[in-house]
Amino acid sequence: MTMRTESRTLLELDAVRKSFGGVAAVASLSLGVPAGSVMGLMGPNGAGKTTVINLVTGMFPLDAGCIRLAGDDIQGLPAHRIAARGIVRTYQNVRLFSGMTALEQVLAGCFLRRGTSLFASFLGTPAARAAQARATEHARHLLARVGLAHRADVLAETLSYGEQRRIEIARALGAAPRLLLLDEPTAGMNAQESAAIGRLVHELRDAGLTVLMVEHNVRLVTEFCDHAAVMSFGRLLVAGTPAECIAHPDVQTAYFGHSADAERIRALR
Amino acid sequence: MDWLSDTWAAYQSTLGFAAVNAVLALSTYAVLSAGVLSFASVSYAAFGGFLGAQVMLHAGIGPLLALPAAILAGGVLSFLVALIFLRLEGHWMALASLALVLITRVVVLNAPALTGGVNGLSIPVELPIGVLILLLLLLMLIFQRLAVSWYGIAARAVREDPAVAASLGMSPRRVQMIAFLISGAVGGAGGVLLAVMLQFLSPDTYFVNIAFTMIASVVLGGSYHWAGAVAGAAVFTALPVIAQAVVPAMQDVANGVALLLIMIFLPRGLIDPRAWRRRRAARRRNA
Amino acid sequence: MELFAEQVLNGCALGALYALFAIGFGLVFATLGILNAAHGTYASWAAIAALAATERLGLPFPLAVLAGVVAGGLLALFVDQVAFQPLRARGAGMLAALITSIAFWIILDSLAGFATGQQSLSFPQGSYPARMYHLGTMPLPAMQLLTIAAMLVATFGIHLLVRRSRFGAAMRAVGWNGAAAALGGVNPRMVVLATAFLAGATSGLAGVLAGISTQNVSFSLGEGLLLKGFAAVVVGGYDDVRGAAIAGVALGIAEVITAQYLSTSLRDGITYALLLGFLLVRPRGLFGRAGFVRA
Amino acid sequence: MRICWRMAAALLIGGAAMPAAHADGLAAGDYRIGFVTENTGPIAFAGLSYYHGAQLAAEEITASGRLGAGVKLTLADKESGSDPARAIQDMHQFIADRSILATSCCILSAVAGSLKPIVLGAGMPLVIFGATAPGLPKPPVVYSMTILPGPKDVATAQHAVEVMHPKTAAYFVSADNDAFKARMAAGQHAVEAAGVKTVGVVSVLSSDTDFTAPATQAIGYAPDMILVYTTQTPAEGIIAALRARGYAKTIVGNDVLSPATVFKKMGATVADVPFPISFSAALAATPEAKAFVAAYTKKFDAPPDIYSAQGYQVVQFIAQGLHVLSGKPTRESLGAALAQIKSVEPNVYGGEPMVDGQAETKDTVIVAWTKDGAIAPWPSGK
Repeated sequence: MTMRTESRTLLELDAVRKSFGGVAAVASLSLGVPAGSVMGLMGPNGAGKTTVINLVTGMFPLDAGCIRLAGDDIQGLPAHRIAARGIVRTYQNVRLFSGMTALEQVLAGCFLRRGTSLFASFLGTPAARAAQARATEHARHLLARVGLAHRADVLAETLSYGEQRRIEIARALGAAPRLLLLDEPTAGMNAQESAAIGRLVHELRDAGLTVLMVEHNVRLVTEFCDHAAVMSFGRLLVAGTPAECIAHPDVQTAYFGHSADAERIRALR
Repeated sequence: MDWLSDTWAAYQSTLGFAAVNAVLALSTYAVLSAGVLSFASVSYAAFGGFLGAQVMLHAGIGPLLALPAAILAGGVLSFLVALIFLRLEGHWMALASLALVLITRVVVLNAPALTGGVNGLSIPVELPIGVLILLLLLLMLIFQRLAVSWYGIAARAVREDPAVAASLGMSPRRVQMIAFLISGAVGGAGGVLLAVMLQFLSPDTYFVNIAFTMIASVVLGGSYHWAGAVAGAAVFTALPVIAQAVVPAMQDVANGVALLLIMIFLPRGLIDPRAWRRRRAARRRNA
Repeated sequence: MELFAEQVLNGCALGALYALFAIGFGLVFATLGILNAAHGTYASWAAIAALAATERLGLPFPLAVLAGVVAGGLLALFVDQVAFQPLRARGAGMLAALITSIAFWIILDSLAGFATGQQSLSFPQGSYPARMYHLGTMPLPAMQLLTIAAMLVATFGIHLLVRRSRFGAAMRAVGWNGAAAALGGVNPRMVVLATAFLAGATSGLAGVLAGISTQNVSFSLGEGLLLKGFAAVVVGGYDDVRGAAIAGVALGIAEVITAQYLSTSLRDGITYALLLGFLLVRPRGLFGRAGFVRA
Repeated sequence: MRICWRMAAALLIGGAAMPAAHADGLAAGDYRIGFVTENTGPIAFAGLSYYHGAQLAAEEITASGRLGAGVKLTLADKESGSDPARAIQDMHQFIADRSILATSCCILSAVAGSLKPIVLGAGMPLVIFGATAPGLPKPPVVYSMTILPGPKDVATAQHAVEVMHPKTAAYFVSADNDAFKARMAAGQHAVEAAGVKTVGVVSVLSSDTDFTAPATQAIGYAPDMILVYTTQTPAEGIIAALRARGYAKTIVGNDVLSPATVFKKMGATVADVPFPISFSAALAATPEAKAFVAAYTKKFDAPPDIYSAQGYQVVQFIAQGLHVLSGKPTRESLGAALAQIKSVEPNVYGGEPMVDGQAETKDTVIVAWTKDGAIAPWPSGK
């Protein structure tokens, strides 16, 4: 794994806080995601990882703090504007649109880069038709990229779980994001499929995309990610390289209980 | 030949009402297809209908010329309604729109200058059924264009999952606002067409009954494709006529039972693109 | 002043009918997620059943009311099992249920018309308490007092049932999420059946009392209650019994006072405008809390 | 304009054909009247009565052979549920059915308003049985057998004032029914002209069911007399509520109180409330009326009411038109023949002149229910 040197931070969370009914899901979190890298966000269940993604994408308003994308404050913007700024996500439990084929799902993802106005598209002007054809072509290309070209016209909900996850990633890529947020992209996948996702993430990074992925699996984080951050009870425990993070004693405690237990687990390996 | 012309004469008005109900159902479908259950189409129809009627009566112009005025009236009203309603959550929006239907009748009763009040309004204007059908075909073409356009894609996404749609850069509010405007324009048109079909408007013309006709047409026909609204309106209009011919003594009961059976066995309606796709997928798997 | 007091009492009694009806309507909406257009027919049929019990079987007043209430509950149970259960089993949404409820509305209204010979019937004199009590010179009709008392008992009873009992907890759990309730050891099927029965019985009570005090037992009885009960649910909130009750009574008083001091033709207009205004200012009803927003 | 010319031509032809008519008589066969029923829906209680009256008349005429040997008069009925859209479809089906010579319809003015342009366009004779909106009849196509209640209300109000000598009066009116608003205005005008002060007007709506509050309001005005100008169900409810709250002075009703079902429902509560009546089974005086009451009671197991009488007269009127025609009559010739009728014969009213397509009755009989359910002239003992 090569460590890349980053000149700048693409996403920056500054003292972000969010509570639900008095329980702090995220408590004063500060974190930076370097541009052009893959960062893994780790932590036990309920640590607040998914909440971070929800906050960044504008699904919930912040209680306090600040979120910046490439230096611009994006907090308080509605979700669709944040998407337009280049932040797109996938979901922990796959959320595809019911009734749509695989291709239609990805085409819906291409909405932001449709290249024509809604009205022109309704009228079906030659330019709008051409743009729509391009978008469809692009959607096919994205499906092919996640290895599902042959599934384009199949109702997405009839596909396997792993295939649905890949459609969701293709849909997110349709929006041509700068920052891709993946919420447990390999959940429910076998080793082979997981590895394919890892390769895809690396390809995307190499093409200039920044990726923040929530991932439980310590092994996958070390394999896929350039950076890692570990959360526990809504706070940042540690950030750094994956190896640094995993070695950190607090992480050991958070993940495996008392460090003594962790020692024993390591010994068993 | 006589038989043919007699049948046509006997059932042309049924066809006409089916077409008008289809227009009204499309108005309800327009918002439903963007994830909003709203009965406000009744109010757009009332505004468009009464305004169109007044235009025809006073300016002495035909229904085709009154149509733009009704479309505009419905559109303006739907814009105002959307401004208020889009703040409400799903269930409450449905309830609020039903309340709006109830208010519509009160307003109609208390605005005699526009509506004729309790006396109602006689509109001695005719529109050939053929023209009505042509108008419906034009409207169907418009809905087909909408469905395949980027608006249609966004509306489907917003309907299925507004949060995901937003995270893909679609503004649910904007999409639903457009849906309301379409609903209002189509509803206004439907209102004036109904006025011409009835040739007489009373405060009860645009009330709860027609709200249920609209929603039942859409759901019966299938609320996931515009063709569902048209098919549903045809079936819903024809059902009472068939019931009357087959079991005159219990026609309302028969009508209700037919409706019940269709919905229980086809809860997603007569026209259901998802079911077709599923069947196709199943066939492919078996093949 | 006495006229005002009399009219407020009239409004309370009228509103108590709206409230009783609204409680049943709201229970179904909150727990089963169904906008039930057939709900008004439960009231009509309960009144018809109570009248039949009085006239055909010669039952005394309390038993006749009970017969009507049970009839309303059983009818609701039947409609639920025929019109809604198949849709629930298939996971179809609330839209399909709205249409099957419209179907049952058409069917039951039509049959009620046949049952009453398309007439508006009334309970025979002497079959219900018709005494007039007096507070000073102010008349207090027995039926009005009875109606208000019935509403209070039903409201508190159902409120306690929903908020304090195990069954109520199960009801709320089903309303929140049917699947989750099943995991928690609640039998959703039983909860659905019991809720349907309870809702039908409450609205049935409203129907019987309305049929007696307005001297109108016909298929049109339910429709009037449906529209006003619906309004009460919107103002009061569908997930809280107390809200629906308070809103129903307030609606009754507002109607009567508007008619007395302003204008009858504006009466419904003012009621519904209040309703819409209320929705905008407080879109979750009197006791409603901020809803759970699905991300 | 074209339609008018066609009508005029038809009228001429009809007129010319008429003398020959008596000689030949109608060809044997089935003569059908399209009857748009309102046997379900909000006003079915009246709709059924109209329909029963018409049914009886058709059967009697067929059985009597009055129109000639082998001439059958039958009703083809289609239900509308008082819904204009359904009524329009029914009417188009009747018009398309060549065996149908004339039609009858409508209690609600909105339905009549929708059907009128259709029958005018098709030249299909239409006899309205219940709608009261002014200006509906338009010979030679549209006729009305509805007995308009306005003049009778005025006579009743005047009579009540003469008998009871009230100083003040209050009124109930159906605010969403223009016919009743006009009737109240006429009644109030007559009462005020007799020197009685108006102390209050209470409006109710046709769909209202609770009348305790309006009754409280009216009693609050402390009137010597209360006049009720509303549709049937509200009128019943208002009178019951007024009496229940202890109002013991004069209440004046209107013709909606006349059906026997009203007394059956209300009992002694409605006793001694005067109302005008155009037809009453109890007061049937002429042989025609007595025969009608007897036959109706036998067939339907209940006495006829004002609605049955109007339904009965619809078919009698159409038969009267057919009677002067010969051979195979057309809709146009029937319409023209109906236009010639100056007085409906036979009738159950003791006289029913036709004026510009509108049936009228001569006398106003003012009656009230007695405590034991009979209809007797009011005030009793005079």
